[in-house]
Amino acid sequence: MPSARRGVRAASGEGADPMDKEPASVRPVFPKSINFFRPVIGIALAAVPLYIVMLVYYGNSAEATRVGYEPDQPVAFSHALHAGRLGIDCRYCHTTVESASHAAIPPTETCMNCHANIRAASAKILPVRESHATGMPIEWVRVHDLPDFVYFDHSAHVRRGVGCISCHGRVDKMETVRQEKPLTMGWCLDCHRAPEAHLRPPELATKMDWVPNEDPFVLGKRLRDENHVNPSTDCTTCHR
Amino acid sequence: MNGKWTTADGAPLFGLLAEFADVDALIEGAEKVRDAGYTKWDAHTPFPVHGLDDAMGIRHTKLSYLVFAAGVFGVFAGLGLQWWTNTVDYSLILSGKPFFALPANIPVLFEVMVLFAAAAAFVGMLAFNNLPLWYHSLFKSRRFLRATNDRFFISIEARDPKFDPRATRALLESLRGAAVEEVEE
Amino acid sequence: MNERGGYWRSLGELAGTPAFRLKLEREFAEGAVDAPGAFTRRRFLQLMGASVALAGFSGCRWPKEKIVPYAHRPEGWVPGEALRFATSGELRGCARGLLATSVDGRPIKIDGNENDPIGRGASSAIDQASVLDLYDPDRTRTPIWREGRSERSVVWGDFLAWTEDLVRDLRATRGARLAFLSEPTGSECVARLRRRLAAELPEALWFEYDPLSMDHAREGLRIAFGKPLRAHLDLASAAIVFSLDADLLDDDPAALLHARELAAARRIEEGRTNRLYVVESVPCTTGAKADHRLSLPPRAIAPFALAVLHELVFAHELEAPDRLREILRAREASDPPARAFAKALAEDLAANRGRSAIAAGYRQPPAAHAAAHLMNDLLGNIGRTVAYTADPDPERPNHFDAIRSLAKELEAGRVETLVVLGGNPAYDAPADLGFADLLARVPHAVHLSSHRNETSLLAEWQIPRAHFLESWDLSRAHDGTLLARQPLIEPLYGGRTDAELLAVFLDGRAAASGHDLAREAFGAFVSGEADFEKSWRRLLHDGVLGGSARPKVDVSFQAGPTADSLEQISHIKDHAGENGLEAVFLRDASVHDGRFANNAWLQETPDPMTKLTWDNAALVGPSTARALGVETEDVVRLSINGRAIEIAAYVLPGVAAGTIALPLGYGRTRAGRVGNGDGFDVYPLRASGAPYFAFGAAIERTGRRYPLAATEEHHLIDPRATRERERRVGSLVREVEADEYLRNPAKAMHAEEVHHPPLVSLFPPHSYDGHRWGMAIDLDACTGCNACVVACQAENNIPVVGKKQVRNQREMHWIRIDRSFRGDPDSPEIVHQPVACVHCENAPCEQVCPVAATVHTSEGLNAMVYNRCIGTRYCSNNCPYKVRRFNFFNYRKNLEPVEKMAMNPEVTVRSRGVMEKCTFCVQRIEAARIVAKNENRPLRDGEIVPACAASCPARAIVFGDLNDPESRVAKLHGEARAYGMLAELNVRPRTAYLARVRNRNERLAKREKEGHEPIHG
Amino acid sequence: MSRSTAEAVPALDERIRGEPLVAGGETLASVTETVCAIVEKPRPPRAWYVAFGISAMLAGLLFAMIGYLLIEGTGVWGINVPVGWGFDITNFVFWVGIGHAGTLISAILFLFRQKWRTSINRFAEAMTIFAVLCAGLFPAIHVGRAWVEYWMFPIPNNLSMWPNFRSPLLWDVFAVSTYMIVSLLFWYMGMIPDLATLRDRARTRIRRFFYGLFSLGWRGSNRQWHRYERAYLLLAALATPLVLSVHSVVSFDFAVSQVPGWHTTIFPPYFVAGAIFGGFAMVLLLIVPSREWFGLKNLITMRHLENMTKIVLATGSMVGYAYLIEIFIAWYSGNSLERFTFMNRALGPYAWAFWTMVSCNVILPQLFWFKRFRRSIPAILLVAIGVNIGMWFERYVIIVTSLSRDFLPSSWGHFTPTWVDLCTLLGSFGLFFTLFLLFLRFLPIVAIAEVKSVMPEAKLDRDVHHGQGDYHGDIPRQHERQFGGPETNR
Repeated sequence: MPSARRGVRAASGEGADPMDKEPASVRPVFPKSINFFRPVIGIALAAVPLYIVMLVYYGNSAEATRVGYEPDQPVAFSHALHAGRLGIDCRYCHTTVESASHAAIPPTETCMNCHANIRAASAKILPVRESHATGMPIEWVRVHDLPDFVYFDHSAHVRRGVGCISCHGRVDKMETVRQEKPLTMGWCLDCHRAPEAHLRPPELATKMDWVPNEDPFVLGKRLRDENHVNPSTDCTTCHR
Repeated sequence: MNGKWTTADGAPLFGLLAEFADVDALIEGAEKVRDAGYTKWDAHTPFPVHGLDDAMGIRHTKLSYLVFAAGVFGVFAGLGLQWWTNTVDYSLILSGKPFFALPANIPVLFEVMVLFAAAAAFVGMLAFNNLPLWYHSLFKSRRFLRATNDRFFISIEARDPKFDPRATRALLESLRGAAVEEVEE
Repeated sequence: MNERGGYWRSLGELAGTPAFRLKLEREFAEGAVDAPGAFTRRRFLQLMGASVALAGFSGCRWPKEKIVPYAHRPEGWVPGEALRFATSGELRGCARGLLATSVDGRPIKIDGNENDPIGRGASSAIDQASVLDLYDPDRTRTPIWREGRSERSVVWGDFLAWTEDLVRDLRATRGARLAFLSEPTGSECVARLRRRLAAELPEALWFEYDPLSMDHAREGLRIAFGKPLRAHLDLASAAIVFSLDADLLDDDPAALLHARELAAARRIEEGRTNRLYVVESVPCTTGAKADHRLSLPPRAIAPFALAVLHELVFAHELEAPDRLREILRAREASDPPARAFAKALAEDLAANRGRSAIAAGYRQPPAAHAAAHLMNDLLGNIGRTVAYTADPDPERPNHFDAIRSLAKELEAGRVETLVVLGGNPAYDAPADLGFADLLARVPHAVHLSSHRNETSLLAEWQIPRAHFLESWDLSRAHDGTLLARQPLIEPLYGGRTDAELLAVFLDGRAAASGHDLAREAFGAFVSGEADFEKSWRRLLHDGVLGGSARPKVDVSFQAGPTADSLEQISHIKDHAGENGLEAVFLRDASVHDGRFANNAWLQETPDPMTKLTWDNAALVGPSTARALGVETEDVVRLSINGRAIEIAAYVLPGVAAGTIALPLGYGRTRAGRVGNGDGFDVYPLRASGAPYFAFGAAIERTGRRYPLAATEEHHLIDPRATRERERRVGSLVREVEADEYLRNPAKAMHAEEVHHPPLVSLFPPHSYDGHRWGMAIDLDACTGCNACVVACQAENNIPVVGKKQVRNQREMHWIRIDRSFRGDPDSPEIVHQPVACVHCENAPCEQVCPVAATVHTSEGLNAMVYNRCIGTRYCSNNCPYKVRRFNFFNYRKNLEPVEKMAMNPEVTVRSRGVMEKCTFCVQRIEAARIVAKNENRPLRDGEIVPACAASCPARAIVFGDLNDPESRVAKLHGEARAYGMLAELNVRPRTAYLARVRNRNERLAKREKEGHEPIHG
Repeated sequence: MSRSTAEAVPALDERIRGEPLVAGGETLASVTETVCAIVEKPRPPRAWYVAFGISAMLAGLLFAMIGYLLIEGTGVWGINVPVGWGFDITNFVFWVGIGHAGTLISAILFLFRQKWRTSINRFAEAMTIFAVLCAGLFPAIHVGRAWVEYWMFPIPNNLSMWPNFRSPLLWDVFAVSTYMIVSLLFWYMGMIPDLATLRDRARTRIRRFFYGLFSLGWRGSNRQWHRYERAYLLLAALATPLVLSVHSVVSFDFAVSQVPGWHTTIFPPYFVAGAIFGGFAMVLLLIVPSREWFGLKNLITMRHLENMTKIVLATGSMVGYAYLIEIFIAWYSGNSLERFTFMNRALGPYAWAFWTMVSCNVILPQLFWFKRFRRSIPAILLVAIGVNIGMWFERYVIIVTSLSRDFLPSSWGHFTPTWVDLCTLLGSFGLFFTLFLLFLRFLPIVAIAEVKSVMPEAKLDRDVHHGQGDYHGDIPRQHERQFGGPETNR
């Protein structure tokens, strides 16, 4: 019996498939051209996921989302003028920077100390005069905005000789304040792990245009030993 | 390919296709074709037929070496990843354990190894087999539709140096139980 | 008027600008993370940012935040820096000196003031929780005027207008038909005004009522010494302390002082071991600390005092007047254990004349107090361990008489205007007076109250009462020391103090402000105008006027009256009577007399004994429960001569046979959204005649059940588990016998050791050079008072989860107090053990976290990084101590903005899905470190004090650097009593426990050993 | 007694001859026809619609529950402190376990040249894929903050933080995702020739397109078969240790921890045995109805079922042994915590769960000692269902009872599932069966090519004379075909 199933004749004789009676050729599922597209398809398959990954990665990176943030402020206050050309020290206005965690945004009074008589009439400082008169505060827009679960202490950094510019950039050259640095955890860690490059004599911390007259790393190394700067990378240093 | 041969109705010829009904005929046929010294030819079966490889004189694939290499790479990748992230880049004190201890790293290392090797096996198979190849001349043949069902085929391509329409057809028709047809490019 | 509006307005006033409000809002938009909603928003924006970035743009970020500086910054104000001010709170007429911490104008934390004569820097759970009352959103926000059914929110001016004619008439009638009902108060301002009142409106009546009055003690002293006095125990120098149903360590105006001194006098390492005998009906923290504890039904306690006197007089020949000898002759304790106890105790007392201290509890009848002081007199303790000061107000009738006579006045309609200064008489006055109905009939009632409670509803006027953090006042501590009270914040809802309201009835519109009243009052304490300002400033700075304590008075014992009173009690049968159960009315450790019912922190604080939260229950002893067929969570119908209530039962080991204990202060109907409907109101059973004990209580089962939320013994149903628990407790909560320990410390400790293989680790231990933070907890000092629990909650922004969640074991307290019983269930030994994260050096939690959200710092803290946590709960599963707490929900979703003001900005507010636990108050460590670094000096030992340690009255918790051999904590770790709980797991805990010391009297110890087989841990 | 001896004779005879793997005189064409017909039929049997309707509804329920969970927080479950893991991880381990039989059947049986696997491996592999899918779901949703789960993968980020590779949970992440991927490859690769078959038979354009697309232009070329088989063999060789590793790693979640009742060194082998056990039970549960509905009785014969019941019996006994040894060690170790834990399991508040587990996993499978039950469909279904219940409870017992009473009695507790817990569990079954039913409808549910390769037609007549190739097991039958003899049962 099994031998009955041998040979083409027998098989086609089964009539199992009607194909035999039809013309010998069929149209393939895909046209010949598709083979030329294989490389394209291949590349696409590889590239698309890559693109998405990149998109997400850069999308989350501070460079894409934060750096360069430069909102309009309610008062056209120019750091470039005050800190730069007039050379007023940061601490004149940000009084608590050496003693407290916040480098307090100055109260309107501070502005009026000078502007009571300097340019008192200028339209630019109208909102300041108003605030001073009414006691209503000026609502500045926050530029350097750390997440709420991060505890940063200005005094701890300034007292060790970490210059303002290390985190804020050359504010004395900014008409309106702009975020220069990513202020991400990774970025903080870089400095906490190797602070040398950012150390200067503490008394010069606020000096914007200061440049070391020797190799900053050599200096930094020395200052680090002198001022016992051993920044910690423990989580609890910033997260509580 | 070369326009040297054409079919009866003048279309460029892909090659000749011989259909067999069972394994024994196929194997015999394959041995004959092999002995005739053809190189650009192949057999088509609905399932892997054992012994056919010898009958066709197919050399052993290199796939295994590729997979092995991938596996070895996986080992180092897995180990390197763990060592660099947990020991070098950000070492944290966890449960008073050392920053690097092989035992804790073995599971991940193993999984990564398997992952790489397996991926290599699959991708390698496709690559070596020149797949995916959605279009192929043989798909034009109606009979060939049964290559994935219950029929066995031998195809000899026209670009084979020893190919000669008449001689080759003669050879194929001489094989037991073969039904031969031309397949155009 | 819009309530919120009112609330913000006052805030605005407080901070000078709306700046403040904006600041708040940004400060508490905080959280370890945002809930998904916000999260996806951020992600989306960032993704947008990404694609834009790729297109070459940048600068897309989440919405703007504002910085709003003052226009005129207040003097010395530094943004975000904490300021501390001395002030004082008050309870039961005794002020407590406190330090309030304030950030950006918000008081956020209360601590004890070092200068306070009682607290000496420590504080109680109630002190700690008081800051939450300030921000209670249910506080009444405006004066309310009721006319019939209609209520109107009005303004202070309207009330003044209303008083104008009234004050005129009063002047004319010399205050006739005017009555005041006040809570006991130590306020000097009120005292001054009362003197004026007596002079200017002599007809006006003044009543004083406290539902938890301690006047029995006062009366007892009147009997013993002929005049009302205040007794002061000096436990530091007492070798033997004998408490007759007195909770000296928790329920006493001097509790903090007692706890501290008792602990100090027990430092066995310094060879000091006192012995504490407690005879009581219901276990309390003092009973838990006792070296020997005897459960007796209330009625049997006074007679027991006589039994002891009998032993002293007849067995130990103490000199006593003949009449007394007669009364005492036949007064031996009748049942054997009591007799043995009395004999042994008398022996100890006699052996330590002048070095013992005896006190009776305020629930006990005056005679019992007389008896106690008689003992003190006979043993020559007076002047040595017991001292007396004059009563601040000798003339006043005792509270229960006072409320009774007020009721008579009201009944007779002789009162037209009733001014209720605080309190809640409609709820807590004795039931037999039907006070609520009487109050409703008063033509003009004015209630000064922070909440619109049961009483306010019946009054014509309700005036919002100022919180002490909003008030000016001068007030007297328990020992008479003068304490300052100054506001840290403008009254949020324009509240007024007692004195301010009282002044209105004297001067109408001309009434002086609280500030002026306080300064006036202070005038009496300084000589001459010259240095007034100086000493006023000094007072505000120190919070205390040095040397202003009341002088000790010499007393002479009045044999006659004492004999008479003892004669009365000598007729009481000391064995459980035939006439049914005996009910005891308790002050509740959480809600006191009900006044703190709306304080969520206190509601969720487990009771020191029952571990119940959010409820009270009828407490019965195991054997009594068995006899009655009652089980925990059964609802029973409890009736005492005619009046009846339904209440859930709770079986508590150690409650005396035939006794049923009823904590007061629950079942409030008008407490607020937190307090309404929690627990059961037992005031209806309470008669002015028998305020603390009631005979002939009857119980019947209703067959219904009521779910109770206790934080221990969840579902501990099967006996196997019960046995296992009791088997383990010995090694977890170690105890040593004093004499054994003194003979051979190591051996005494080893007794309880669990046997385990040598603790070797595969890896070399991590070396911690620099600091190595650690903690030591002295179980012999801890009283289980819960101060640390609430302090931690306040310091670390720990959320309240509510009864349902507690019942499902989701309570969030970072430090809990495990309570365990040993020995005979009807009179067990009780131990308290505070448990917080022990910061294991080989922390099991750390290695299992897939994202390294909990890791060790270089100083060995087991840090929990909320913003990294993804919430697998694996760490909690793997924590042998189960001290990790998980945010199963967003427990802050429904917080009102005003409640968020209580939060500590130095601690991240955890969001849903995040694990949290004790951090050793890392925020305090970091703050101290930065200060020290800025001053270029090393950290000093004791400079860093976690919230729990700061609050602890017994100084049981010590924190410091284990690497510094000189630090206190290092020394304590070195002591022989120190052991690590579950150290056999080789997790190397950083918290060492110091074993509890039992200084037993051999005679009794022998009996107990024969007597009891241990049960139930 | 007499009956058993009576039937002992054919039984014996049968063991010599070996029952055919493909019955009913199937031919190559008819095999193709049988399998493809299922897919090509315009409409499946009514039973399929009913089943699909129900499972789809349950799947919907699952997603509703997940939504609710993500909005409210994990508090909607019964979990608490101490019992931080409840149904979530129980379900995870359960589904991962189910996910094992698939790859095991395909890979390990393949390496052992167990030809009978060919008709069931496609089922099993599909089951694996869907089970692992369900399994993966639970670790993903059990966390408190699902939206930051990507932190568990070592992706460079501006926090410059990395996952902690010491954590067993992270090992899980790698093990399960690897297993998912490899199983998918294995499954898909096995399907390529069959998809080609479907392509070549397809009548409608859509079918031709999709089957054509996924068969990647397979044309049965022997040069391709050659590499294909090598790759398949390698995948099998890789998948085998992988299967074992995955459940070992899952068991590490517990074995590596501190908790008494978890901290047990025999967990890896014990878990693997349990996984195979539960997995096979599930295969049986799926195959028995399918072969009814789709007329595969000839391809999936009683012999297949019986072999599987034997494996169930064997692994079930291993599991039972593990239970015993655990208890023995707890006693023998003298560790009082361990002792209490096991006393508590057997006699504590969760005793009911423990005894359910024992009776379903250890006692019930003993039925399979008897051929009568091994070959009775109802018995097989009964045991299969029982074992699945039992295996779920095994995980429940291990996780919940151990956690509920660990070191400090003061923090002992109790876990009570909420309605969300229950609906989620139910829903996960819904998801699983929905996917499986779709598979039945649209893909070749039997490995056509592989079945053909074990059919008589696949063999060379001359092999009988010089035994080339690797034909094990069926030689007697081969021999019998050569020299005539009784035809196989028609």
